[in-house]
Amino acid sequence: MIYRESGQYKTSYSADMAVFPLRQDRIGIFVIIALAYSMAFFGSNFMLQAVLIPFLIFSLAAMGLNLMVGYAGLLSLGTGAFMGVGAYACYKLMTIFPGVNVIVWILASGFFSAAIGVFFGLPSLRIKGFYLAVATLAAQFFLQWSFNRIPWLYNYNVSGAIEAPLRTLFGVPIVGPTATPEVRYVIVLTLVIFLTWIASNIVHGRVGRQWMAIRDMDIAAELMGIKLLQTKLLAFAVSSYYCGVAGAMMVFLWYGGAEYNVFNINQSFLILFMVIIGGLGSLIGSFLGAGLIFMLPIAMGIVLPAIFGPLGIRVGAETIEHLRFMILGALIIFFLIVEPHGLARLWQIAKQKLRVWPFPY
Amino acid sequence: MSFRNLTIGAVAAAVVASSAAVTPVVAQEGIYVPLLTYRTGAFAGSGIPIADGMNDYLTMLNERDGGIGGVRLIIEECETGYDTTRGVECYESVRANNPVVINPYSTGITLQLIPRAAVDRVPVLSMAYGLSASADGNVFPWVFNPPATYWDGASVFLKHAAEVEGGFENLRGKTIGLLHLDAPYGREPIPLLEAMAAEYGFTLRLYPVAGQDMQNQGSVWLNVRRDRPDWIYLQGWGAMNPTAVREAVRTNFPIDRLVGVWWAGGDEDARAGGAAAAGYKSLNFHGAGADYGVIEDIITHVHDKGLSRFPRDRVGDNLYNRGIYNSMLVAEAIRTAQEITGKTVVNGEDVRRGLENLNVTEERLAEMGMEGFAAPLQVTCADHSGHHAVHVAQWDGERWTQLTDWLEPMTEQVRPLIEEAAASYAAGNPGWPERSEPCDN
Amino acid sequence: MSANTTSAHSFATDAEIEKAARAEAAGAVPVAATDPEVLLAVENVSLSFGGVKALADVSFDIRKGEIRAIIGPNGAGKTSMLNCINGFYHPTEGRITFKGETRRKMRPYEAAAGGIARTFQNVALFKGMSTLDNIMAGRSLKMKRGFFWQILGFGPAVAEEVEHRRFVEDIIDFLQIQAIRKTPVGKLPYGLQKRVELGRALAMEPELLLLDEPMAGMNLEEKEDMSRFILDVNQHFGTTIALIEHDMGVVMDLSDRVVVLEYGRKIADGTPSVVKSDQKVIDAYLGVPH
Amino acid sequence: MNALYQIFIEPFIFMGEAPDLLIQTIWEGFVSGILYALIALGFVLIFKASGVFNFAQGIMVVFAALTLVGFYSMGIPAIISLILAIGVMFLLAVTVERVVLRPLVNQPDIILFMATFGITYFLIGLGEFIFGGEPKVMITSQLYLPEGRTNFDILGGFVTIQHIDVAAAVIAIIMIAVLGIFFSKTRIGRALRAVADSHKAALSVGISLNQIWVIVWFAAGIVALVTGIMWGARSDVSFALQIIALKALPVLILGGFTSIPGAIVGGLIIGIGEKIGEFYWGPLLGGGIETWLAYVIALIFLMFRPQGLFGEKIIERV
Repeated sequence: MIYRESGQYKTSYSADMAVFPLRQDRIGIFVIIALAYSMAFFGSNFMLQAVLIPFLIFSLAAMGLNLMVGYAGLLSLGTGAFMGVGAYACYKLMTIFPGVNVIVWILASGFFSAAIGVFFGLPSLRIKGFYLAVATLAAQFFLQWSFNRIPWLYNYNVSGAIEAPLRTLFGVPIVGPTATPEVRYVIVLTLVIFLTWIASNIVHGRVGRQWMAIRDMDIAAELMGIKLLQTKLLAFAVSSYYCGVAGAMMVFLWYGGAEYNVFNINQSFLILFMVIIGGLGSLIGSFLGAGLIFMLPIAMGIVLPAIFGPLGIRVGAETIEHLRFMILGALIIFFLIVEPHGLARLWQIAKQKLRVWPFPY
Repeated sequence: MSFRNLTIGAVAAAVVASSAAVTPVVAQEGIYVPLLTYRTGAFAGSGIPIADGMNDYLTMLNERDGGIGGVRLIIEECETGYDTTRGVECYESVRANNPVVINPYSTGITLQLIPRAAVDRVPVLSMAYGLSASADGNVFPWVFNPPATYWDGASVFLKHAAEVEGGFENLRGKTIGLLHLDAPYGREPIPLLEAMAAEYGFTLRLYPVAGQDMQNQGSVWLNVRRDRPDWIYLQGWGAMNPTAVREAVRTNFPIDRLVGVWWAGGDEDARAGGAAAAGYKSLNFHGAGADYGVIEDIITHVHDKGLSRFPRDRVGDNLYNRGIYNSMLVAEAIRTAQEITGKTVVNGEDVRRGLENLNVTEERLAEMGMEGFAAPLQVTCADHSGHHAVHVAQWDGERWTQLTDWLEPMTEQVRPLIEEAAASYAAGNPGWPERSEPCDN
Repeated sequence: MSANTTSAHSFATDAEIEKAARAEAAGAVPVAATDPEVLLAVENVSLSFGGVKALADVSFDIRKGEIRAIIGPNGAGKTSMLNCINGFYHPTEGRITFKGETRRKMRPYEAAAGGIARTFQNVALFKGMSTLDNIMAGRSLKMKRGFFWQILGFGPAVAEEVEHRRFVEDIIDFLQIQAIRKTPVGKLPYGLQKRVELGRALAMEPELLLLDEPMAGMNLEEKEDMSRFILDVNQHFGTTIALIEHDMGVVMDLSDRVVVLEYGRKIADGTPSVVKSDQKVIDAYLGVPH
Repeated sequence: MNALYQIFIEPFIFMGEAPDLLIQTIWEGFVSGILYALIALGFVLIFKASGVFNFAQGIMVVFAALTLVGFYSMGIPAIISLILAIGVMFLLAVTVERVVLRPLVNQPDIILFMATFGITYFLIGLGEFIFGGEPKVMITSQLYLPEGRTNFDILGGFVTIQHIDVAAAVIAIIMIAVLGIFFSKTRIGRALRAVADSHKAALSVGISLNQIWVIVWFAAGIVALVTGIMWGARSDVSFALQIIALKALPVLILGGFTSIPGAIVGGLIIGIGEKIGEFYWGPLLGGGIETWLAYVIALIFLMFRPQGLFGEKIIERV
């Protein structure tokens, strides 16, 4: 009943092109953001550190990959590595120029991964589909190797790992062991909201249309004067930028340190799955997918023993791990078959039903 | 459409479940001892016996003595898959139930937790692994790595090599290879070996093996064939060790000159080489085999009650005993903490003090049915490792047997390097907290 | 067939007459590429894939403002011809002159920028996008604001968006597809898809519009509508049109001049009336063995 | 200058100095190349007939081997376990066809590709769930496969050749020959080729796609099983192998997705190339370049010949 658009007339094209044409949607999004920020005060440390911060960071990475796979139709298996580039770039920047605020560097590190992304995107003019996927595997393995074998990247630490040194904003520690989850959460949240807003501007504008055009029918797009290479490389760049920033945030605002195999191929797959399950070509889907896939093991770790424990069946940590893999695989197939547009589509359907309620059609 | 509704249902359920799940379980009355283990992935081969060993000893304490000081232990495993990322996630999830001590069981994870331990006030017990420099208690008050560090281990290996060669002077001009997992764990001994190479004039060759190529060491061993090293020190883990032993046999490398760090001493590791692997050596700081009082207790109180998941016939495997030894340290630390504080339900800060005053004497070992199983061990505020003696064990084709007697590490060389490294670590992390914790001894 | 023809007559008669007049004036002989009246000239173009010869030494021209039909039996190389014209294929021999400038190799981008738009034999719309977005995509070349304006949610890029939206809405009105503005084109019936595709081409404000079988698989009414749109485009926007069509009736009514291909060769060129009575053409269509 | 020397001169000098090592290296590369080729073969079989790019092939290898060893460890005789394992691969083929391929028929290739990711993860979970995560030892002798090794003392050094590797090579050759005959001579084989050329045509002459799919996936499953045995005999059976199995992808890029000889040649190029590269040039980069060399070779290759060694040029139509 509340969710009605009747009586809301769009009197200008700009109003019609708005991301949230419905007043209810606009209100809704504001409520969500407000709630999100309030979590900083109500959420337990565990909630913030082990659930919300990673969820947001994964959402950002998934969004980045989605721009490429979902919008531009370029399949990439190198997400993990591009995140790594962001992380290591940020590490170098903040250790070389400790004076500059770390948030600047986190945002700047994305440009490095963007550059690398463009480089590995160059073949995308000649090749498509799985060929490109294999090309991105080259990026994955080569970069992962570099993180490990180029000691300059981790300042010659014996351990080969990068640790987050202490950094502050207005005197409050935001990076490093002493930074509290609350502070880091607020920063992550703000950055993610900001970048999401930008992403939505991109995909709703000319660039987004061009990406979808080459995704749906590249030949037609080319004959309409869309330059394929530029457009694809732009997709690579933007996507890698988002992944890079996500990587930098992951290391410095979540883990507090990392070694090269944090950015391994499984990371790439996991994020790809978030995109698939969340919904190809949907920003909100990136969040939903990240939520589902990241929560899954946590949920199972607590739900399954609760169910089977009483029955005397002991559910070991490894069993949960195995089940997680099986469920993940099953979910992917399930979604590809039942709803290729993923959770996002379900979300829309739900909204649609609500819109026309009580009429069932 | 119905299919679609089904989907909506399924997804809704999943989401609800997950959101419900994220409220941490509240620890009930007891001492919460989380174990970060790995029973999956390429390292499961090494991880499973250790996990079971740790579990079984603590369970035995619960079953036999009703816990420690009358307080039951709450044991919870978290699967890390030896993956640093997942390890940190595990740490986050267990931290909510205020654990008294963390056993990361991965040097990579340990390195991530070192900066946090002090902040979260949870001691990290990296038993004979982790950051060697963390043996400096003045810089790392919250991190412990008894009974010996990797640098001690490497020095003992050199001692042994020198002994066989007939004195350190004979090491001059020799080539010594370090075949290591290309991860923080594998790289740990490099600085010490380099220092030693400079001092004793042998050439050090590094043979890194990337995690994903652990079972594909062909090229590495071709390099070994090219360089013809006189000794190889194996700092491997998981599937890397059996493969290494197998390849050594293949390439006709003199097997008794392949010496593994204590983590390369799994029964399965050696068995993989077949009969030809007899003679393979590995460092060790506890006994192998099942004929110890403590293990009899475990069998009666855990296996016989069907509380263990470890195959009965493999009890006494080297890494299973390793797990027992680790749990023994945990238990002793808790017990000491109880003595110091007078509390029965101790917390992380108490156990930190417990670890710092750890003193396992011969008598105590005898009480625990561990005489001959382990050597006495003591930890101090300044020295969180103790740099205790270890011995070289040899694989006779069937089981591990103690080859040498207990060899003291070359502490006089190792210790300065440790303090140096600790200092540089602190320097490398601006804002590294000064030790504020008081010392009880 | 015949039914179509007559019916096409019934609505296009008046157009018919003046066309014929124009055609007379023009004469049916190809003129040199330098003639300012000539928008596009194809000279001795040959195209072959490996052994297969798709086009062999084809020459013809398209004059400003005319409707030029390319006909011929299946596999005569009509589509290949269009592909050459907008730079998707590169002729192995010969040259193509567009607006006075000659180039052997041309990127599709240059063709589009030069003002050549195109629809496809089997619809090549962006299936995942709405009608609106499809046509908006046609404006890509006209939208000049850079990426960094795009990422802002306000300012010139948005203003530009609105301005082009206006233009697109006009096209939508012109093609009478207001109702399906926001529907994903994948869901539309074939006839409408063809219409949207035309709209997308028009959005490029082309000087030369290439239509590849715009009426294939349409029913009578749809054909009539489409024919009307084509004529309107030609007359109101003064767009030059080259179309491939199988429906002879339509071709005869719409086009000023017709070029006939068979097995990649040009066998006839001239006004519909001339071509219709050409023996080679009749043979080609009745399939006389040679 | 010195760098150039190290890159272009030194390795070759060393090759000359220690020919036994060179031969050994090539042999190592040859053997791993054979294994890559076998995995690639599985890809090709499936891609030819169903147009599906089966990412799960690598996992099927491990899964098959794990099933075999798993059954044996349950006390079932080796040969029976082998038969059971084949049975499991058949079940897998049927299930995949029913659960994944049939509902997804006519979907874009990329969707099917991603679906095989799902299969991959599901199989990993299932395999470890049933048989446990720890690496297992392949039952080589029980399957009457040769063990041990022979040292040839030649060229002032020696070359070690493991009997199992020789066996692997032989079996691989036999299997390829069998497949070749199967494709060209048998009715089903021809049907498969028909399907590969055009699904519609195949349907029109009354070939059931579903059956064909089951058959090819089953065939790929058997190839996987054989590969798994060979591989497991060289190093333990565990899902750690999956990363190495991914190397079959660059092999495909070189060989083309539809060409069996392509898979073989590609496999050997990648196998030998990466071993030589690692051994002679790896040290210049600090070693470990094996992990990516194959992919980079493929990437460079793509720039010049996107359709692969044996694929023919693709003409785009509108």
